[in-house]
Parts: sequence; C-alpha cells; structure tokens
Amino acid sequence: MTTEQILWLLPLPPLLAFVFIILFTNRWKVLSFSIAVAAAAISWIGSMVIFSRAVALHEFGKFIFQSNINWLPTGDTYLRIGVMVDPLTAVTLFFVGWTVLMIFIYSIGYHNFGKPKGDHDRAGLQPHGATVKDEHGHAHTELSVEPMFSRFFAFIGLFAFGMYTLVVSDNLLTLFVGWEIMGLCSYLLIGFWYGKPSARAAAIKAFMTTRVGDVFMLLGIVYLYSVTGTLNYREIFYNPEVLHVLGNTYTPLGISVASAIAILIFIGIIGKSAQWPLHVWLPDAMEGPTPVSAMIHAATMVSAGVYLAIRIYPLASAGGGVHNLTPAMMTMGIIGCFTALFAATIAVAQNDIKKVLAYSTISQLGFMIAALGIGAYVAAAFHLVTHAFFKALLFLGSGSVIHGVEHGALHTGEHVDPQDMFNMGGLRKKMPITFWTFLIGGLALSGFPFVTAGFWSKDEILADAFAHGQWLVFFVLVLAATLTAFYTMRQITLTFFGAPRTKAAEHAKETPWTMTLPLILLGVFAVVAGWAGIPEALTAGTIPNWFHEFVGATLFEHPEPLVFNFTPMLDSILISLGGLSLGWLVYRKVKAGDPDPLVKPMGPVHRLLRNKWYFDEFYAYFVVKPTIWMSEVFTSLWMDRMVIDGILNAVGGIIGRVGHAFRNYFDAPVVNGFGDFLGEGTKWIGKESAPLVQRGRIQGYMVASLTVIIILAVAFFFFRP
Amino acid sequence: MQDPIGNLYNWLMGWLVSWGVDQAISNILLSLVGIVILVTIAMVLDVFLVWIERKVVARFQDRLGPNRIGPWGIFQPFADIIKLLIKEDTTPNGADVFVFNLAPILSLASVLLLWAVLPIAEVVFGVDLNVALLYIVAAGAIGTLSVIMAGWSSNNKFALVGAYRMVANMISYEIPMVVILLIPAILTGSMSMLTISQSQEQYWFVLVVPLAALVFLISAIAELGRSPFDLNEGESEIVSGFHIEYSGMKFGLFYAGELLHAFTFGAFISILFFGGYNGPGVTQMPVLGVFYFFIKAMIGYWIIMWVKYTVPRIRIDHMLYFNWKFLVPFSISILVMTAVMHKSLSGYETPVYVGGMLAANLVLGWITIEILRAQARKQRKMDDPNSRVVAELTH
Amino acid sequence: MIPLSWFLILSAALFSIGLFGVMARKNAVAILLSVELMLNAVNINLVAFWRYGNIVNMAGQVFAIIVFAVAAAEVAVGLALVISVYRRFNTVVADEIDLMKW
Amino acid sequence: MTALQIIFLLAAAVILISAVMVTATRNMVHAALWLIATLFGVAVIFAVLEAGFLAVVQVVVYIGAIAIMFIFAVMLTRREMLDKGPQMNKRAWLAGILCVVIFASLIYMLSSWVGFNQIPLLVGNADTLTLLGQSLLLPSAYLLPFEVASVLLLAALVGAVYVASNRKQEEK
Repeated sequence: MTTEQILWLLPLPPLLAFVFIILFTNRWKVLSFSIAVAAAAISWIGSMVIFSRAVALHEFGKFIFQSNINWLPTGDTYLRIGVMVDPLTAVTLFFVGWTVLMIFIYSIGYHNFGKPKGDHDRAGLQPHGATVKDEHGHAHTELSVEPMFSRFFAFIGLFAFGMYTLVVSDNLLTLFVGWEIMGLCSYLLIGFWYGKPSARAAAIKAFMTTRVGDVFMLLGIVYLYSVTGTLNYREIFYNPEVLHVLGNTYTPLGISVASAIAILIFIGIIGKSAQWPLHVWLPDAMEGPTPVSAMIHAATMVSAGVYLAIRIYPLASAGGGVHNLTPAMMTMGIIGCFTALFAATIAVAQNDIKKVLAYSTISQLGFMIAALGIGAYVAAAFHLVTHAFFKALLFLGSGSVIHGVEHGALHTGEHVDPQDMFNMGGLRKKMPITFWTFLIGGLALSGFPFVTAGFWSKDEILADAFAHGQWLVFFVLVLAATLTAFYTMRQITLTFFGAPRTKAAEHAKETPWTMTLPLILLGVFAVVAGWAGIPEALTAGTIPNWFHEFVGATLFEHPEPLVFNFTPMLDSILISLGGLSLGWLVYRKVKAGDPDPLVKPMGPVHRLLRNKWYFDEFYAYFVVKPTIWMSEVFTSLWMDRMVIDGILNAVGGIIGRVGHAFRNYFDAPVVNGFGDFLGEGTKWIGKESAPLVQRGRIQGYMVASLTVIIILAVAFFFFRP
Repeated sequence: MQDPIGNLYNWLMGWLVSWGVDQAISNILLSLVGIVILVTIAMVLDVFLVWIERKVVARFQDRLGPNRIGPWGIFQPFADIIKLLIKEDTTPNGADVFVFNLAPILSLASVLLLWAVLPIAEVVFGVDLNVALLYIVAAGAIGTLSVIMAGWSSNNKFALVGAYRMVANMISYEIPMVVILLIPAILTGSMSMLTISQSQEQYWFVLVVPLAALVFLISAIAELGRSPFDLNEGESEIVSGFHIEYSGMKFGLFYAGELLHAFTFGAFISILFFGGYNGPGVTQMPVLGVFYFFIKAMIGYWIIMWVKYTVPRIRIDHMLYFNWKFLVPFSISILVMTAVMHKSLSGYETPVYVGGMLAANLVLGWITIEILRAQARKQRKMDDPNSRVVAELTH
Repeated sequence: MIPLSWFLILSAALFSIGLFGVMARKNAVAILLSVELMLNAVNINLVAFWRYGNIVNMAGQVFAIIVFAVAAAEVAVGLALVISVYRRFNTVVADEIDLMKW
Repeated sequence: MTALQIIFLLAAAVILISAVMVTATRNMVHAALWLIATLFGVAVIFAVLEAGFLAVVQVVVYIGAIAIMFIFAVMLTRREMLDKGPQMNKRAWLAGILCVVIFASLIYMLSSWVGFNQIPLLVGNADTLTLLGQSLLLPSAYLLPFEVASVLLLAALVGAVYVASNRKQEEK
C-alpha cells in the first residue's frame, strides 16, 4: 500500500475495535481484548511503516506524504479534509504507536484478566477481590477481574482512534474532531468506576475544564479560517507569505492577527495539557484506572496539546522570532515556566504515588511549552517524545506497584491506601522488574546524565534558554529541574528502598508478564530515545544531531543548530545529580508512621504545597460559587423574573393601551372612554402579557423572540456601519 | 401517414395562426383540444369496458351475460348509464357536501391523468414526460386522496373503515410498485414511457425481468383494490366500503374510474414489460402501434379480470403481511439483482444479455420458492394439531 | 417571461401566512400544517434561484429535495408527538400543553 | 401577458387563497384539504420553473404521504374536530402584525437587490434531470448531504414509531 493509503486507514482499526466490542463481543473478555490489542497492533505496524518510510525519504519536510479530498461543498468551494505526514507527525506517530500498544497490552494484566470473579464486585466499582481456595483448602483473597473488562477496551479503542485521527490529520478541523473525541473518552475513562463519587466528580471536572479551553480554541480556529480561508497546515504554517501577512496585520487589540489566533488556540492547549491555570483537572483524573492515567494523562492526550502547540508555533512566532518574542510566544513562555515550577513544588509534597506523577507531568509539559515560548522548537518536540516514553513508563510502573501492594493488602486483609507511598517501601526485592524499570523511568525524568533520554531533551531545552539569553526562563527551569530530580528520588526511595512500612508492602508480589513486558520495552525507549538528539558538538560531529535535522525540517526555514556551550550541560548534570542525592538523603530512613521529613523544616509552606496551593478551593470560591449564584440568583431571579418579565409586561401593557385607545377614540366619546381606558389597559396587561412571559406556551415564546429578532434586524439594517 | 397527429397539429396551427390567433394562445387551445379528444376516447372506451367486464365475468361464471340490447348486448352499458342518470342522487345527513361531491370526480380524474403519459403509438401520445414513472405514482396518490375524502365526507362508519382499509392497502402496495417501476428505468436509463417503449424493439422486458413483471401485476391489482385485495369493499363486512353512500352518477364515476384504472394498469404492464406498441410492421407504419397497444392492454386487463373472478378475497392482516414480509423484500432483491446483472452484462450482445438476465431471474425465483417452502413447512409443523398432541403425549 | 420578483413575492407571502399560522393557530396539527406552508415557501425560493441563476449548478434543486426529506421527517415526528400528547393530555391545543413553566 | 404568466398568476392565486384558508378554517380536515390545494399550486409553480421532477416529487411526497398523514392525525386527535370556539389563540393580532411587518420588510429588502427583476436565461436543451441525478450522487457534489438526509429519514422513522407507540398496550 502507498503511504497515503496507510495514512487514511491508520485510525480505522481502533474505531472498528470499539464498534465491535460495544456491539458484539461485549460479553466475551478474551475476544474483546484480543480485538482491541490486535487493532492497536495493526495501527502500530502502520505507524512504524510510515515512520520508516518518512525517515528513508530524502529531504523529508520539503516533500511530505499528503492526500486530501473534497469533503463538504460550501457553495462553489469545498471544505477539504485530508491526512499528512511531515517530520513532526512522523515522530509523534512513532511514540504514539508504541505507547498506545504498550498500554493496551498492559491493561490486560491491570484489569486482572484470568483472575476469578469478585465476591461482591459490581459494575462501576473497583474490583474488591475474590476469595479462592488453594490446594490446601484454606481460603485467601486475591485480586478479582474487572467487571466492565470489555467496556474498558472499547473506550480506549475509541480513544486511540481519536489520537490517531488527531495526529494524521492535515488540517485543524479534523484535528479538532479528534481532540473532542479524546475529550469525551477522557471523561468516560476517568469516570470509568462511576460507582465512586470522587470519580464522577473528577470526570465532570476534567470535561468542564477542558471545555473552557476548547471554546477559545474553536474561536481561534474559526478566526483562522475566516482570515485565511483554509485550515490546512501546509497552506498556513509552511507558507511564508500567509504567515507574513498574518504576522503583520494587527487586531484592534494591538497584537498581530497571528498572535491573537495563536493565543486563542493556546488557551485550548492550556486546557488540554493541563497548564496553569487550567491544570486542576489532571491530578483528579488519577481517579481513573492507571492505564488511563498513563495513556491519557501522560502519553497521548496531554501530549496532543503540546503537539498542537508545536504545530501552531509558526503562527505564534509569525512576525517575530527567536530574538524578538511575539506576544503569543511570551504568553507561552510565562505560562510554561510558571507551570513547570509551580507543579514541581506541589509534586514535592504529595504522598499519593500517582498524584506525584500527575504533577510531574504538568511540570514537564510546562517545560515544553516554555521551550516553545523561547523558540526552542526542536527541543520542545524532543522533550515531548522522550517524556511520552518515560512518563508512560513511570505511570505503568506506578500502576504495577499499586497492583502489587493491593495484592499484598488483599492477601493480608490489611486496609491501607495502596497508593500512598508512605505505606510502601522495600518493594525493591518484592517486585524487581517493576523496580528496575521504574528506576530507569525516574532517572530519565530527573535527567540522569548521559544515559537517559530525559537528560538530553531537558538539557537541550536549558541550552536553548541559555543560548538565547532568556535568563529568567533558564533559572526557573533549572530550579524546576532540581525539584524534579528531588521528588523523583523521593518517590523512588519511599517506594522501593528501605524496609517495608506495612504488611501489605511486605506481601507485595510481582505483576504478571502482560504488565511487566510493556514496562521493559518502554524502559528501553526511555534510554535510547534520547540518543537520537545528542548535540553534535559533544560527539565532535561524529554523530549528527539526527533529531534536530529531522524535526527541524518541519518548519519552512530550519531553526539553526545551537552553538554548543558547556555551562547548561554542566548545570543539568549538577542539578540532576544534586536533586537525586538530596532526595535519597532526606528520605533514606523513613520509618513506618513517620511524617514527611520536610514537614518540620518547611512548616506552613509544606501545607500550602500539600494542598496544591489551594487552587481547587480558590476556584471553588471564586469561579464555581459565583457561577452558581449567577445562574440561580442573578439570571433566574433578577433578570428573568424582574427585568425581562417587567419589560414584557410593559410591552404588553403599552400595546394594549394603544390598541384599546384607538378603539375608544373611534367607538365611544373620549371622556367616558378614558374611564375604562385605564381599567381596560391594566386588564390588557394581565391578559396580553401573560402569554408573553414564561408560561410554557411555545407560541408565546415564538412571538416574543420574533419581536426581538425584528427589532434587532431593523436596527442592524439601518444602523449598520 | 407517418405522423398523423403531428400533421393534424401543424395543419390546425397554421389554420389558427392564419386566422390571426397568437401562437402561444393557439398552442394552448390545441393542447386543450387534444386533452378533450384523449379523454373522450378514454371515456368511450370505458363505456365498452363495462360491457366487456360483464361479458367476461359471465363467461367465468358460466353464464351468458348481457345479450338483449343490441348485438351481443353491446348497448347494455348505455342502458346502465341511463339508469344511473335517472336514479335519485342522495347526499347523507351531516355529509361534508363539497368534499363529498369532489371525491368521485378526483377518483376518475386520477385515472384520466394517467392517460396523459400513455404512448399509444410512437407518434400517438399525450405528452412524453421525462419523469413519467413518478407521474404514475403521483396520480396514484391523488386516487388515494379521493378515496379518503369519500370515506370521510360521507359521514358513515362503514365508509370510513373502507377508506382506511383502502388507504392502508394502497400505501402499502405503492412501495413494491415504485420499486418495480425503477427496474425499467434502470434498463433504459430513462423514466419516459416513450423511451421505455422504444427500447423494447428487439426484446420485451418480460424476457429480461419476468419476476418484476409478476410483482408489478400483483401490486397493480392491489393498487386497484380489486379482488383478491378488494377489502375496501368487502360486502360481507362493510357494505361496499367507501362509496357506500354514493348513488346515481357519482357512484357511476367511481365505477368507471375503477374499470378504466384496471384497463390503464393493463396498458402499463404492456408498456413496461410487453413492448408497448411494438409489433411487426410498426417501423414501417407507426400508426399500426395503436392496434398492438390496445390488443396488449386488453390482454393485460383480461388477466386482471381473470385473477379477480378466480381468486377469493383474503384477510386484511394476510394482505398486509404478504406485502410487508414478502413483496417488499422480494421486490427490493429483484431491484438489486437487476441492477447488478444489468451492469455486469450490459457489455455483451443481446442473446447473451437476455439469457443471463433470464437465468438470474430464474435462480432468484427458485431461491425464493425454496425459502417460502421451508417457512411453510415450519408453519405447518407449528400449527399441525397432531404434532402438538404428540408433543404433549411425549411429555 | 416572468421576472424573478414574482416568485420571491409569492414565496414571501406564503412564508408570512405560514408564520402567522404557526404563531396563531391553537391546534397543534394546524401549527404543523402551517410549518409545511413555510417549508414550501422556502422551496419555491430555492427552485426560483436555481432557475434564474446558473442552471448547471443544481444546488437549488438538491436542497429543495433535502427540504422534502426534512419535511417528511418533521411531519412524521411532529404528528407522532401530537398523537402521544393527545393520549397524555387529551388535548392538542398548544396553549394547554404548558408544563414547562415556572 | 404571456401564457406562462397567466398560469403563474392562477397558481399563485390558488396558493395564497388556500394558504389563507389553511390558517383560517375551523374544520381541521378542511384545513388539511386546503393544504393539499396549496401543495398542488406549488407543484404547478415548480412546473412553471421547469423543474418537472420536483413538481412530480412534490405531488408524490406531499400529497401522497404528508397530506394523508395529516388527515390521519386529524382523525386520530378527533376531539378537536368538533371545532368549537375560536381556532386562533389570544396572540393572533400580535402575530398578524409581526407577519405583516416581516412580509413588508422582506419585500423592501428584496426590492433593493439588483437581481430582483431579472429575466431567466433559457434552459435550452440542458438535461436538468440527469444533472440533478449526477449532482446528487457525485461525491464531489452533494452525495454527503443526500446520504445524511436518508439517515435523517431513518432516524425520524424510528423516532416516530417509538414516540407514537402506545406503551400501555405494550405492557399488556
């Protein structure tokens, strides 16, 4: 098949899997997950083929794979949709393909396939475990299979469809479609255990928060379409004339059109990849099953946000560039830096193993956005790829840990929170594979020098910041990186080293191969993915910086490679090692029941961090409450009942008066006509205005709305500029 | 003598214009004249159809039929008309007079409308409409309307029930009929009756799609509301249905409408599947087509009569089941089969093409019969008393 | 020949009459009837613009056909609603079906 | 005053008069029948516009299906056929004013448009029927809306059956 054909067909298998599972194989677990995994595998093969062909192609970037069709006739023109692979898409497809497949496989084990049915499990709640008799005849509880096993695979299938659609699409419209599909799936999967109120709340929260961004994003897309008449990437982002025009025409706000559009779309990105101030949904999203956390909230969906940000970089930088930042880039830089630091600080004080990872995800995404903000295009893409790998690895590892601890808890019948790191410890011996892979991931996250992928990507971001003399950004990111290393080591130490702090941790058990295999494979990538982008100068030009060459070709004029400088590299070495060792020293000997050693020295600051800077409360008080008040008190009570009804009453009254006045002047003498004029008038108010206000009479509504429409239309017709 | 109507038209046109009548106006006038002539022919034919019907039914029932007035009683219809005219013209109490009087007129008009698109010969036709097949359906819709108007306006529960039955009948059987009407359209690539007739010079479509012809015949009979589908006027249950309240000439209009409708559908069958006016020597002398057309139409009409006077009336639920569970799927499968085969065989020369289509039809028919047989067997086993008794005994 | 304006005026008039019926008739079935009038007015406009515009671009007729489909669907669902409302409230007067009020 | 114009005026008169009757008459069945008259008029207008296909489809779809459905619905909601009391609600006068305003403003705005009085160009021998079929079935033309319309019809069918189905009987 030609690459274009593969591209068109790429998103299809997961969708088919979704349909099949929902409609037919809902009852048979084996069939369901085999279909789902097979679909994921097909898409994976497809993306690998595309990636290899893309890499093989000479001068890829100037010449790309693309095909598009007329979709909707709009008058004489058409709304075109299509698919495309340029270098950015290629690398994105690479990691999406891998992570998605890994997570599909992992989910089989995570949902305890092959384990017995739970004693009192029911759909919508986590499995509570099942009692089984071993050969000696005495019963003990072990993990039980997920009641809604098939449904889960259907959902993630749909999700994978959305992600592939988003990646291969060649225009913002289909991208938006995939984007929203993923939003829906995120909602469904976070609320997968809808029996838990917290999960329900988290699902709604995630959905609503991302909607806030999406509205702006849609505005941006519409704006872009209205300005350029197309939504195709190539025609806009690879087209210097268009970019130049957009960059140099100015909106009434004073910023260029390009920046305005970029900022609008960027707000959507803020929502999707959980940047401050719309980050609140991501930590709560950890209510979902861990594969979901890995897939949506580490590897794919949040990456999609950054992917889009990288896409629109030409727009954001139009009319400016690396050396004079456009407003859009500044926005990105500021928000990215702040998010990176702020999330890192929160992560330091969390005890839930998944929450820590959630905040670290936010902070790493902040890194990428900040990198884009300072024009470090390639670095952002690079970190996106490596981060996807090691963060997926970490999440899956944490899931494996939780799984092991849960097993222990069920085994011992001890009721502990299996996600609290202070209930763990000493898992190194119990679950070796998980430990080693998790360690690799953690080191990659904290940028352990020279071997891990995270080091190279993060270093490149820092180097860019340094080279472009963005000192503020540089220092903030350095600080954030230090914290990253610190909390990563804190996590690893608390989880794996030392002595078990609970019986559950003691009886923890290594997870089945379906869960460990993905860990290993991802672990490999968490190391080797970084070698694609080793700075040329470091290897004395023997190995070219392949990633830079490759992805740089996405832009019309390639970003020039950096002049190499040892300062940022030394910095990143030092901070990573320093942070790691610090974390090790602080958390080395935490006994069972000890509080977090940082509580005493930091005091209130720690409480602030532990409570996530009180952001949820902030929103609750300053956004949610006012909204409710607005809807309930202001709109309903005041506007509806007082103002609108008042107006309508008045209208009815006046019309009544007029109509009646005429009759009186024709019929009866004015004088005694005047008497019942008032009385009749008031009666008319009651009689005539009643149907106008909300009395549930549909035609009354029609009349009222039509009146308003006519008035507005006349106004526009006569007073139009 | 190649194109008599055309010559006549040109002559009259020239005559009028020479009299100083405007071109457009005279055109309209001549069209009106043509309409009048066509309708008159139809009505006169209708009168004799009464006689034919009575003769044929008499033969079916082993009687002589009308044989007093005129040779072979050929003037019997006039006697009937006179009788109808001198009968009292009643209007029931509480009837909606306007609608009540409008209904029979519409009923006859809906039939006469059909004559506009009948290609009586290659040079003798009302109008060559490029959507004639749809036009037929449209006229049928008007017929339905007239029925429901009659049933509602005569303020009589039997009439209303009859109208409901008739409407249910017509609307249901319209579906297979429309589907089958698509088949000649597929074969000729046109919905014009004239084109359909012309494209049957070599072979009649009945050879290509016999099953379609059969289904069309059935649904046509149902559309006409004649036996075995004459539930709308089941004398035993609802005394003669929707036109129970009509007497005198109004009833006469309904009656004439029904007979003419039957004949017209015979004509449609002959046009769509039996080559219309095509016959030996038509190419040399187009007017000969008129003769062939009427012969074929009469044969079609005779078949309809044959069915009517042979097959007893069926129950309404049977009728609807037969339509929805058998006829509609069957006609759709015929449509699909025809489309596919036509597309795949259209390249070959005529014998191969016709043979292939015929074979496909036979195969489809055989499959259908097998399915029906299997179902009938199951049904029989289900409501066979002995087997049930056996089943109970074994328990 | 007939100028375009005739058709436009006709359809405008038909539309207004239908609108009046929709807003003023009591009987829900009558409201649906009036909706049909409005849809027909729209169709007249579509076809007229097709005829007076570029003949080869069939957009007008195509959308007239789609309006047919929409009308059929609307009538089917609307009448079904009316009938079920009639079962529930034993009336089809639009003003008497006013549960949706505060 | 050509023949075509005469036909048009007759059809227009039929349309408007019967449309008024649809909104004015008390007897619902009569209203439905008047609607049918209107639809016939519209079909004639289509024929005048040389859209024969649409004219026939108008008769088939509207009169063959929709009008019959209306009559059935009227008979099924029988209680209203007694037609006691006024058929207009209390807002009728206001609605009338609004409609007159809308009509006037429509005409005003249209008359300020350049193409308001344009004369049609001849169809010639363009086979509009074939063109219509092609534009309905070409993916580059209106295939998608056409298919969507078919899906809409299916959905409407299912929905109507569900809504109108009498639950009480089902429970039995």
